[in-house]
Amino acid sequence: MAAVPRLSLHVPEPTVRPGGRPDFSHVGVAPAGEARRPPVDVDPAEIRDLAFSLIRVLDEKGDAVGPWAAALTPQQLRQGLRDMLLTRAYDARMVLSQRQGKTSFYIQCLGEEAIACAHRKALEPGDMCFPTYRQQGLLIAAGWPLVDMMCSVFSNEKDRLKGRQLAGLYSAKEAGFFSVSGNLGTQYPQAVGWAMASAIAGDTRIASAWIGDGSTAESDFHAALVFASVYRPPVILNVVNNQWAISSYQGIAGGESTKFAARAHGFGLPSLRVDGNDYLAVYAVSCWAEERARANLGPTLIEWITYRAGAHSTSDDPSKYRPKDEGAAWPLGDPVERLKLHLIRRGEWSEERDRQMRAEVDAEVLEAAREAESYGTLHEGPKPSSASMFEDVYKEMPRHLREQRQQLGV
Amino acid sequence: MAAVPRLSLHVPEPTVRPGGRPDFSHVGVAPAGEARRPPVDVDPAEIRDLAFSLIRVLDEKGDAVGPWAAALTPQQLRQGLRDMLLTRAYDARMVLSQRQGKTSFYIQCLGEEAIACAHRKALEPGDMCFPTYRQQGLLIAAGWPLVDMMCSVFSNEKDRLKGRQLAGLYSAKEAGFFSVSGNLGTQYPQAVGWAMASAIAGDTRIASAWIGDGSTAESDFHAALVFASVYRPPVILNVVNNQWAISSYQGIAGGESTKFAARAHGFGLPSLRVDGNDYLAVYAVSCWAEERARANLGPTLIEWITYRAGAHSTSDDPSKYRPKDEGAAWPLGDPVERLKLHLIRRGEWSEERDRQMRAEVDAEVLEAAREAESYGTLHEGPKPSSASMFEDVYKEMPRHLREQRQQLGV
Amino acid sequence: MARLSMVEAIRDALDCKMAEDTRVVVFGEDVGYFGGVFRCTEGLQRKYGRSRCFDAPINESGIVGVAIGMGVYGLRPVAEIQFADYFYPAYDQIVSEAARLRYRSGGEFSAPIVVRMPCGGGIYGGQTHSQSPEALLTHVCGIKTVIPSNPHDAKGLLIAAIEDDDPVIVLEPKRLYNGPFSGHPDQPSVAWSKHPLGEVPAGRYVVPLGKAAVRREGRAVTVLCYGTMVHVAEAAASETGVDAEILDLRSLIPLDVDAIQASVEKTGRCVIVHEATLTSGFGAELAAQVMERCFYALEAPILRVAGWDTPYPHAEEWDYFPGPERVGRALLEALEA
Amino acid sequence: MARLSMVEAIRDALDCKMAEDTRVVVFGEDVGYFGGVFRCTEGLQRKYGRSRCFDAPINESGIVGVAIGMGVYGLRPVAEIQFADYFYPAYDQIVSEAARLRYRSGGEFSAPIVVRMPCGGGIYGGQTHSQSPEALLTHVCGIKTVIPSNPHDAKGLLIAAIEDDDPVIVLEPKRLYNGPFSGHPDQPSVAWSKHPLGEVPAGRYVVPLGKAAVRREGRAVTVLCYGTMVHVAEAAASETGVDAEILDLRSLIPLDVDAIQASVEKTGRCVIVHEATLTSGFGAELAAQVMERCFYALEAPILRVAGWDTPYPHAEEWDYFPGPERVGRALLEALEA
Ligand SMILES: Cc1ncc(C[n+]2csc(CCOP(=O)(O)OP(=O)(O)O)c2C)c(N)n1
Ligand SMILES: Cc1ncc(C[n+]2csc(CCOP(=O)(O)OP(=O)(O)O)c2C)c(N)n1
Ligand SMILES: [Mg+2]
Ligand SMILES: [Mg+2]
Repeated sequence: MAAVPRLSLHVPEPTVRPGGRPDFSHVGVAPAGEARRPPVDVDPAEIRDLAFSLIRVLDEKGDAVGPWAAALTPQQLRQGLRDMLLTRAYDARMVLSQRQGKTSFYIQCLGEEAIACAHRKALEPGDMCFPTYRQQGLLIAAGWPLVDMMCSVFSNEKDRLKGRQLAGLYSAKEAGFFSVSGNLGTQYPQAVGWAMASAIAGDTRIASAWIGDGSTAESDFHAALVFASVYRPPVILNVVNNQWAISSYQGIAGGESTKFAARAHGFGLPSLRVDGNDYLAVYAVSCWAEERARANLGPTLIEWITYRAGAHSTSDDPSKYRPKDEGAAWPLGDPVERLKLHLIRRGEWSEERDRQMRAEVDAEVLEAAREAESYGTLHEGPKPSSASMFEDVYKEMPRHLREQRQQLGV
Repeated sequence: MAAVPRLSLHVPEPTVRPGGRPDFSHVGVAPAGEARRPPVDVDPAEIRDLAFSLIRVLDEKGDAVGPWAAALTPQQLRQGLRDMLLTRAYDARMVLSQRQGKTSFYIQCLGEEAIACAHRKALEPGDMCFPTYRQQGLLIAAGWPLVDMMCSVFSNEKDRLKGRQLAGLYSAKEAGFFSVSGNLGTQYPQAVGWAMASAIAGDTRIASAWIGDGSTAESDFHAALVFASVYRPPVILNVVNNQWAISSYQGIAGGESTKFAARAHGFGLPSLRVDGNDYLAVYAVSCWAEERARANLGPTLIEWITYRAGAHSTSDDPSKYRPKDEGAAWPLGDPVERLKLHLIRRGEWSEERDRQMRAEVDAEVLEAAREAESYGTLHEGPKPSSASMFEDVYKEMPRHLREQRQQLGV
Repeated sequence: MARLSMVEAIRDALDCKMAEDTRVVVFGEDVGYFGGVFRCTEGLQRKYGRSRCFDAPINESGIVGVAIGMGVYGLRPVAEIQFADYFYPAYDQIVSEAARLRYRSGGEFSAPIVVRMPCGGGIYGGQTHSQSPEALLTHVCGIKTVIPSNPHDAKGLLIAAIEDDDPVIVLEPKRLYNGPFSGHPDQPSVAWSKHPLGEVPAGRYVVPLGKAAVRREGRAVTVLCYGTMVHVAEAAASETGVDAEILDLRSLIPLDVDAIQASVEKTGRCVIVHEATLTSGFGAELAAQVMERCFYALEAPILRVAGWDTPYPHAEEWDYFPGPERVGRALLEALEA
Repeated sequence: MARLSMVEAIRDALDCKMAEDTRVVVFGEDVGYFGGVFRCTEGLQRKYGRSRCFDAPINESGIVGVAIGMGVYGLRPVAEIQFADYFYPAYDQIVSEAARLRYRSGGEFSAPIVVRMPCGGGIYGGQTHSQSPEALLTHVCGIKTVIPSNPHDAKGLLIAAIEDDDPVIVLEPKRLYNGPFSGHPDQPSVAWSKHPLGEVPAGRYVVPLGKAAVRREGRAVTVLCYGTMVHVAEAAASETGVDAEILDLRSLIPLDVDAIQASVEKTGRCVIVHEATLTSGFGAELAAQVMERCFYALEAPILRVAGWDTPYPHAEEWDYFPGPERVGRALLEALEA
């Protein structure tokens, strides 16, 4: 027998680390308008290619092109721009608040605003999103009050979550926003279960599930896909590929070998890979998946390609593991700037109006922050009562918790 | 807005239930010899079609045809036949022993013998299999002593597992057979980890992981595929699709929407779908995957198509959930009969020699059973000592277990 | 009144709730067409249709995860885990999700789910068909855990669990499915039809969560137990002639501390029995609470009789099982001390 | 001797074992290039190469599952779970596999793995960055569980864990990573460089598994504690002036029952402190064992001070945390009884 060569372990590494030159050739940026738009009742086996292409609507010049160019009114587009700007301003303020010690922690979605903001517009009241901590855009685009969100970030006396949660783990049933878990991936099968329930009940409401690229590695991602493929409930399975999971690049979750969108193929589910920094593409593809779900045609998996432009969280320093200028090299641009360009190109926007809108959203955020701070921040002012700590463990407080509350003397 | 139709839940059902006419059209039986044989260093993206076809070598007439027809010597083929017959005779005896109360439980692999028996021949000494409870053929084809296996089935005084395990949960390190777990799927990431270790150590040994169609639904299947796709260790990922998981047909694991082999595509891994009742196909494909692994080309997933011809276990009565005659309609035949036909067709076998071999293996099993029974059976004769119950929880017995052993007075 | 086996009583509870409440859906591995490997859901799919009783893929995390989603939607899912030994893959969904959802959402969302799982040994099931993981559940705030010892309670507790707005885990001692079990494997098995607690009222009734039952009154020593061990303790008491008071806890969380305290204060002695492994078992919590609440009434150390701290072995089952002999010895020891 | 933080001591232990034993490999989420979110593995990838220290996909079950496979192969994997709060997905691999493998294979296979996980609160981490799941580990036979309270022990226990042939879970109280913590969040934080137990010998040494340490001698009451609570108990003793004997258990399984018994027999009183939720916590097991072993020496009920039976809240952290005030009250109560 010939001498057998020694084995060695393959450990994926990003093409570049701090000090190196950013490289995003693996993103495979296709020209806008190129990817086809199949009918919603297409056989999933027919569109496997769409997991490897990239659906884009907005081209370099800011024109909306190709079959996915959606018929959004100028008013809708301006609202979209405003939602994204508001999300960004809100994030900036909360990051600042964390630095000022008004909360312990914060997670922004800088650079990823288009995905949640545009997706939300494709849903109906009563639909339920099962988001991650980076989908605050869903709430903001739904018009949810900033003050309410901030009260939760500050864990103050008006925090509906009674101070129990870290910043960003909102819960807003009325807005179709399921309580965010700190545990990655768990919400994915829950969303599938919610959608199954809607189907069992003969309802018309659909679910939308959210997960990050890194978290697709979690086993619950598989659990969700198995149940989704077996029972075909009305659920949209969103994967937000922002290239990073804290310090691990997408290759550590399996993104080196293939595209995350392709995960759906092993389950016979249709899957689309989409430019997540393109408000129009996000809206159009979300509507397509929504229509499928609503028509009882079953789940759709969507990989949204984007870039986490900021740190993972306020506890993180990305300069330790990726080049500082990597964001500038990101080939899909900034979702806010791209939508702005489109509006200007359509003659529906101007630098002047843009400045005005930015000033407006800043003022709105500032005012909300002032109000929310008046209800307290993490270490100052009014807080949730200590006694409330014992509530909601169960619907009725059982005896042992009443005893413990008494022991604490509250 | 148009009235939205009400949703409904899709619940997969097999095409037939007791009383109905068996239907296996979904198996997609392709003619033998049709599927192509790519080079082992093929780009996985090039062979996605092989997850949807069916690699077969033995045709209806018993001829070995096509690019996967392996160069097995008549001697090897006769040995293969003998391994399968021995496995079948062993199983039959153990089922009988269970009925006689010599053990509490047994799981046979009737109809699936070719997979484990032929696969084993593609491995080298030192390689490690991480089997399920239905891969006794791996041990038998490795020439492992039947008496040792039986002692474990009978939980007697010579049981190396000291009476601790249910029948079928063997462990035989020397035979490259990892301790079988009663928990489904857990061994899959372990096999990947073992293979990673071999790569880290610069070794040449490879791992072979086993799972059933129903168990691919388990989350650990995903965990294994994620790690396999990221680190590309030398592991063969076997999925034995015997159509059933106790009473649930493969559709309940997601097999209605696509083929299990396609699960690999979401991970960028090569995948083959193979006639598991065709000894020659199993051997050829196992060798292909083994060669890839050994050459550090990484994992291969193989879906073996077969049929669980017997009950799930001695505790099961399949007539409750599938037609009694379903097995007779199984389109891929009986692996033993097919190999026998091939040998006869090659002029290397005869009915007479076949009868003789069957008598021989029956005698071998009987003799082994007599010996094993002389060391005790579950309720009669010598047994493992009660004191041994406290051993092996830890390498050294800690004080609290010594105290408990004393309390038991042993 | 009808005499039912525990399997029939469980099925009856599901049937009763499915009939009166369309929100109740039942699923799990082999639960649909086949009716479950222990037959607890037999006939339900035929009666209520495939979308209310169906087979689930073999993914326990998924089973509990989708149940949570269904509960959030507003249904009342009853999921079966085929054996308690296989619930670990679902542990994260139970602990991090079902148990915490109401709390973390400030009461906005909740998961009114029931997870049924056969538990316990005595059936030669080996280490993966015999476990009693209750202590891994009782440490988790936000869920309730119950365990019946007879058909009457099995039905009443299951109905109470389905109606409860919090997640409830129902552990079903599989050794009791078809009849009570004294812990003497060599004695002929008895059917529930011969036992008074095999009498199961028709229709809806509940055994409230959090209420223990005195199975045998006595003055010499209190035995705290649940599930199969209730019958073993009864056998031990009658075989030793010790005047034991036997409390069947039925519900572990919430726990009936009043009943426990009342009994131990009366007897001054306490023996705790469970089948799960000893260390950090639920018996430890019971011992700690008895100590805290009844310290000055205690005349002897509290004794624990439990499974040894080893995996549940196959052939050595009866050396492992805390049978009437070991329990009887503890009763006598408690009296001597 | 060098003064190291607990993070540095842990890194030093890994470095020391990786240098002397090529079988040792280290991995986990963000563990490779970046060096871990708590920096415990910083520099190891650069020093030992990518195949001995690397990032893992975010799949805790996979992390432990592949570690088991590596251990079976013959390596000595040290896996990091980023927060103990995230170990539940790996629970099945730990409980059903790592813990049972040696037993079920009759000693033929074993999984000599180490799983490190930061645990405990006091850092405003909210319910998913604050948990102390030790009781969910101590109930599982076949694994060992240790928890250091200082850099010296952190290094010595981790080396002992890596050298141990059984699976060992190392819980690392993250509140202690950079300095001891008395439980007074308003007092300025102290660095380990100011603490005698910040002295960490260079090179290999072990703190044996199963040996407690007396952190403070006393005659009035025994305090059983571990991890962060050791420092809280010290603060409580000095603030109340109670002559408490403080035992730092260090290793929960195996447990140093001799040290416990000797101390409680001396003092006649016992207070147990842990940060985990009370019910079915490891304190219950300690209480039960003290009761069983020292019943006739006990002059007062054993008291438990623990986290309340709620998820770990964010803003109410200091109401939740069993700080020196609550511990101090228990010390006084134990004396009064
Ligand atoms: C079960 C679990 N494991 C680990 C973590 C720690 N953690 C929090 S965020 C994160 C990275 C997630 O990355 P990704 O899914 O890509 O989402 P992104 O942060 O990029 O939006 C990790 C590892 C966790 N919260 N839960
Ligand atoms: C974690 C876990 N869940 C459930 C079971 C119960 N169980 C044992 S075998 C089986 C069916 C497995 O089917 P499959 O994977 O197709 O293998 P086959 O029996 O057909 O070989 C089930 C559900 C188990 N052993 N472990
Ligand atoms: Mg990410
Ligand atoms: Mg099967």
